[in-house]
Amino acid sequence: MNNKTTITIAFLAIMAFLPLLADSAWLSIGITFLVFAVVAFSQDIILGRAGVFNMGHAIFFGIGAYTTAILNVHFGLEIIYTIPFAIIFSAIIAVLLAGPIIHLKGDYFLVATIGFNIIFEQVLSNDIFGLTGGPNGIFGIDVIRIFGYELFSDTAIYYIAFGLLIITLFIIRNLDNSKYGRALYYINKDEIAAKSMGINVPYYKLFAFALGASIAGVAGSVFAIQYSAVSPESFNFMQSVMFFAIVLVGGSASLPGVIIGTFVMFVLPELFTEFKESRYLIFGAAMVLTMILRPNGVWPVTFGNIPKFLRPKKGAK
Amino acid sequence: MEYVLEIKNVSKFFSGLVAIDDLTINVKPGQIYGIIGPNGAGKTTLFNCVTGIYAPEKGSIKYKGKDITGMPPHKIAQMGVLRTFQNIRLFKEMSVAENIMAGYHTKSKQKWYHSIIHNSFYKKDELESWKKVEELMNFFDLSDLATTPTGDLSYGKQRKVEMARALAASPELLILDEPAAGLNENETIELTKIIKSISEMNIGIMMIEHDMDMVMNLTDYITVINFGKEISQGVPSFVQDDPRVIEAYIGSDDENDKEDANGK
Amino acid sequence: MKIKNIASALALSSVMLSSVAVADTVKIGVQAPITGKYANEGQSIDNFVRLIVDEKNAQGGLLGKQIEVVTCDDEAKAQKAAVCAKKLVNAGVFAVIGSYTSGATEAAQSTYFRNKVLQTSDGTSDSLIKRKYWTFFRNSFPNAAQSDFTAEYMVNVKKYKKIVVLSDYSSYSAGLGDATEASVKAINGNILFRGKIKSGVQNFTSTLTKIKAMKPDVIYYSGYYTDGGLLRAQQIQLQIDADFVGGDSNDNPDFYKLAGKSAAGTVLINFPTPEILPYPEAKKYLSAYKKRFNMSPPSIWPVTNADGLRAIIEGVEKTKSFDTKKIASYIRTMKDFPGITGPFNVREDGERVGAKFVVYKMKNDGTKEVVK
Amino acid sequence: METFIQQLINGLTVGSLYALVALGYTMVYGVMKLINFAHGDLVAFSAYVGLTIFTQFYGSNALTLVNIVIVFSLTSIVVAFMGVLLERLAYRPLRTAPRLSAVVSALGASLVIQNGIMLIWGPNMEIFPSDIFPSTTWNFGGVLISYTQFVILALSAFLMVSLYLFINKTKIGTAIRATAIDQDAAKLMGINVNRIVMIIFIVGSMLGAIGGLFIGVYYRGLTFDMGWMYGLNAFIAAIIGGIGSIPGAMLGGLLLGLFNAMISGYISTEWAETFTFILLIIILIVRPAGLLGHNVAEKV
Repeated sequence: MNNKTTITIAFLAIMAFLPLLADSAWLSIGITFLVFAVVAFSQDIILGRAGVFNMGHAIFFGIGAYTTAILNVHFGLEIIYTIPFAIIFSAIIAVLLAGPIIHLKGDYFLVATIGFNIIFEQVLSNDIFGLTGGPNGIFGIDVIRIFGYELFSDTAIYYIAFGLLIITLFIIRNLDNSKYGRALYYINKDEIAAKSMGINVPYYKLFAFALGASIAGVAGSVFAIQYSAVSPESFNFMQSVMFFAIVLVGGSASLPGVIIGTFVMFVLPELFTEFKESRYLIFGAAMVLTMILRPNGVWPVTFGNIPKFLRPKKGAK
Repeated sequence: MEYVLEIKNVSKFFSGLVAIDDLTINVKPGQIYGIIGPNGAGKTTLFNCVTGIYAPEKGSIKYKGKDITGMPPHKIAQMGVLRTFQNIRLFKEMSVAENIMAGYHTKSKQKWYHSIIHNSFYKKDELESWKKVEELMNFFDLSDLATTPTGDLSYGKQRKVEMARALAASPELLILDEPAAGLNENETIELTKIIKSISEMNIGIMMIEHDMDMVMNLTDYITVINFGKEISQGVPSFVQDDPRVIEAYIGSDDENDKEDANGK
Repeated sequence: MKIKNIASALALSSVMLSSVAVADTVKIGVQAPITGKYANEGQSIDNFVRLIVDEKNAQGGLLGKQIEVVTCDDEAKAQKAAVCAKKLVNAGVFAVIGSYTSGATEAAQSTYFRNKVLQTSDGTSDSLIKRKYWTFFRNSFPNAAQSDFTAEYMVNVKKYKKIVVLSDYSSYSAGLGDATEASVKAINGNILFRGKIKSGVQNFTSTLTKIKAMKPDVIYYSGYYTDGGLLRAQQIQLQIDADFVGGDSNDNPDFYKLAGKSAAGTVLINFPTPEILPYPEAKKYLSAYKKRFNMSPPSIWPVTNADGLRAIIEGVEKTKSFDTKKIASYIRTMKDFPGITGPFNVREDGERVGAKFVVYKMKNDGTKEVVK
Repeated sequence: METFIQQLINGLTVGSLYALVALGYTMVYGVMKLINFAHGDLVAFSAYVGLTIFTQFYGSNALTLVNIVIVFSLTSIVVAFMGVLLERLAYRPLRTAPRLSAVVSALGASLVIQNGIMLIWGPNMEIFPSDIFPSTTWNFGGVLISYTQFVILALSAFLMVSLYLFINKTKIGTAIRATAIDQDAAKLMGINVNRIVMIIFIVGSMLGAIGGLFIGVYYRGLTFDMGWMYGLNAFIAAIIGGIGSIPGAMLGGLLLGLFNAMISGYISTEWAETFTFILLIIILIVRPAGLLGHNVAEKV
């Protein structure tokens, strides 16, 4: 069992037993942590793996949440059936938005995605087609029913979010060990070399977008279920900045890195409410300091993920 | 089909300046074709045109009889034209095995959903892929370094990894941009053997090289260019004694200097 | 980190368990923006609640039990409000005062409803009573009441023929703007233009230049003073010859600072401010507040919340029980309960009825006079 | 027609503010290839500093020209110092680090300045006195220009021309341009890159400070998070003009101001920002180097 597996299992074990110890208020912080961790992992596919400077990730999170809210509240669809739509819509929107700009380099891409996020906020606030509910958002989302059981307790929602996290980690593990996942790393590390090895760069970048967005979309659905409400400010540009910073402060494509990042950005503020006034100042300073001391993040990724039979025998060299 | 690569009257300009001017080159399968010339002659620009990084303004490039002029690099690579870079472009943080795996990308048959669900097809394909990597690591004597990040390797080893990576794609045309640059004498001898044995697999090889001993030893045919223009063409012994070539090289810099036009 | 998290979670939950076990106190929650943009309002709500609770405790408490106040900061954010609701329910409160903004109130409503906890809020959004939760009643007056009054003033009193209605995008302001547009149309007034500005962009000249070409009689703005003051200043700078009427959130000293000399002539429609409330309870409580906290409440909203709390206390004492269902239905049947902000009457759906408004006009020297 | 010209004036006024701020972005990007996300917050900071100096030293009495010049100069110096400090602490240690690290550091620095302002001056709106400039307004056949607007337009134009001359006609300007084109080559030519970067931050911050003061004087209301919005618009302006290009930033600022005014005036205030960003994205797709920038071929 390698280091990474140990950390993953230990983390999941702690998270699995948390509801036994925490009361409802802490449970809802726990749910928020799980949901945001999933979103951060999905951003990590786009930013950390494919290396695309995506600063509009809150859009896909928001598309998922609003898809669930709109289909449930306006069209009366059961929550559970809204989730496939959340996945598909998020992926489609991701490809439609990123498609025309996928060839843009670094900073230019980043700026374009900032633009998309601000347009997205405005679309939500302007109550487009009378669907998004304007600045109020949408209230009164139903509870989730699975096989006729109503799952309204926080514990139930916690385990839904926890299940989603496990699925996300499973997908990421599979991705990292596949042709597509490796292609993303190659593109990230050297785009020209990747191209010259026959990798269709825009195609794989869009694949990363579609996959990342659809995971963020499901997380959005769970978010909508948790609060039984959605509103534009949860998906604004500042949220995207947070998801962007989480990945890079924690460490790109690194599981513990993303967990640490999410914990610092979303859970610590709940624990240290007395620093509320100055907490963004402290965050900002921490972001600067982390980058200076550890430019690749607190816990950078390590490579060398190859089958056993290829590993050199110990003492061979 | 006689030629694996046919470059016909190709020209490339950069903001009005001629980088390569009306070049015509034909490469046969299994042939080792040398491109030489002083710094800034446009040799790497020619390679960039062949591999699709640049699109030439004039002329045509055919690979196995098919026109590939202006095609995107990944399509050209998928067809079987692979390359190495003058300033080694490996995925530095990644291991030797993972780097070589990059070359196998076009051969792997995995679909997008195999990155989410691993079924038996995936397992078979993945095993085949890594077997190929293993084979290449053995061929290049890199097995002991399988997990080492390529950034930590010596120059000579890095050059070998880059060639192994290109070979993993089973190319029919291999383009080597100064493969011996920065290598010591022993490494150069080893490299010469390797290139020779690659050409014996009926792979056409095109190479830029400044090490004249190596070029004269290794290549079957040579084109000499200067200021983007062909100044001589022929078998090594002919080119070597061609007065135009000697003239072009007089007053030029040390032969190991970086070619400025090619940049980083 | 993780262990510390669990440990503190454990510690917290055990504190809560033990405090629930003590039976001779009852708990009342305050859900308000203690920090953030509306911190002064939120803190004042908390202050006022504590003032009234301390008074009650000094008199022997509620049905013999001492009242304990539990405050949760929702930062005026819907997401935080949902967490607060759960925290307060867990702390064992039987009633919650707040929150200040409609959005934060609405996000918490269903949690209180499911747990049978009373909630009263000053939020003015019409949607707050849409779901008719029996646990909820409003202690202020809805946008609809203000918009009817405003429409009446503009169309029938001032006889404006060409009315421009502007708002920002916030739920409160856009809601009041829409309601005013509807109220004006309902009494056959003429809306020339209904527009929105983005709060905080500071430059409204393009919108105003466009409006200038329409030659309106009046510009009504339903947003906040931070934008209203600038809107007025830029209106005067562009020499748009129209009256300016502002909704309640324009009534703030900073409006005049921002608009400078241009403020003169501005008309503001608001609930009566605390200083001019004519009721005996108002004199008593506001002087007590001033004495204890050394300042006046920043607006009427902490005061209406105080009335909400007083109504709940009245309900407990009259029904002699902490059964929230009984208290809620008692509050709905009270007739003219003497509130600090005037007679307190709650309709079946939780709406407070009997709204009173005041029309102010700004004078040259920055003071305001009551017109109506 | 009057309305149209009035909209033009409205647009040019706000456009010249954008241009002043955009210059800071474009100069830093030109030399360091870094989006200085904290620049907008420096602009907000300058407005607060200016306000504090105004109220501390002069009360709310009407100000003489000399006093105004002193306040503007003092503020510029303070903000320039902050700019240099920002570069030293947050950017210089990261000059050789991965690109994204510097981006995160810039975002962090932006948070620090923004919330520092909040801690110093409080979360509530601070308000500039309304009588810094006379409230005169000139009427040209129905088109109105206020005294303040005139000062903004005139002084911005003056500053931009001065900067243009500084960059193109002085030795330091030449060194800045050389560093922007190729830092390594500039170093070999004996140019002290650290010094150039410092000059860039001083000049950029000073222009931003003047912009911030104008914002304070013209719009009066200051909020601690206002820098973000001006920064974003100015940054878009820099990209429209071609980031790295100084005349581009000026042109981009003015065009963006005009574009915003025309959209809000003639099409929709509801969707004004959406139109701005659609314009931005179209420019990025069609002409990524902006109107006055030029494309650099990818090197292999």
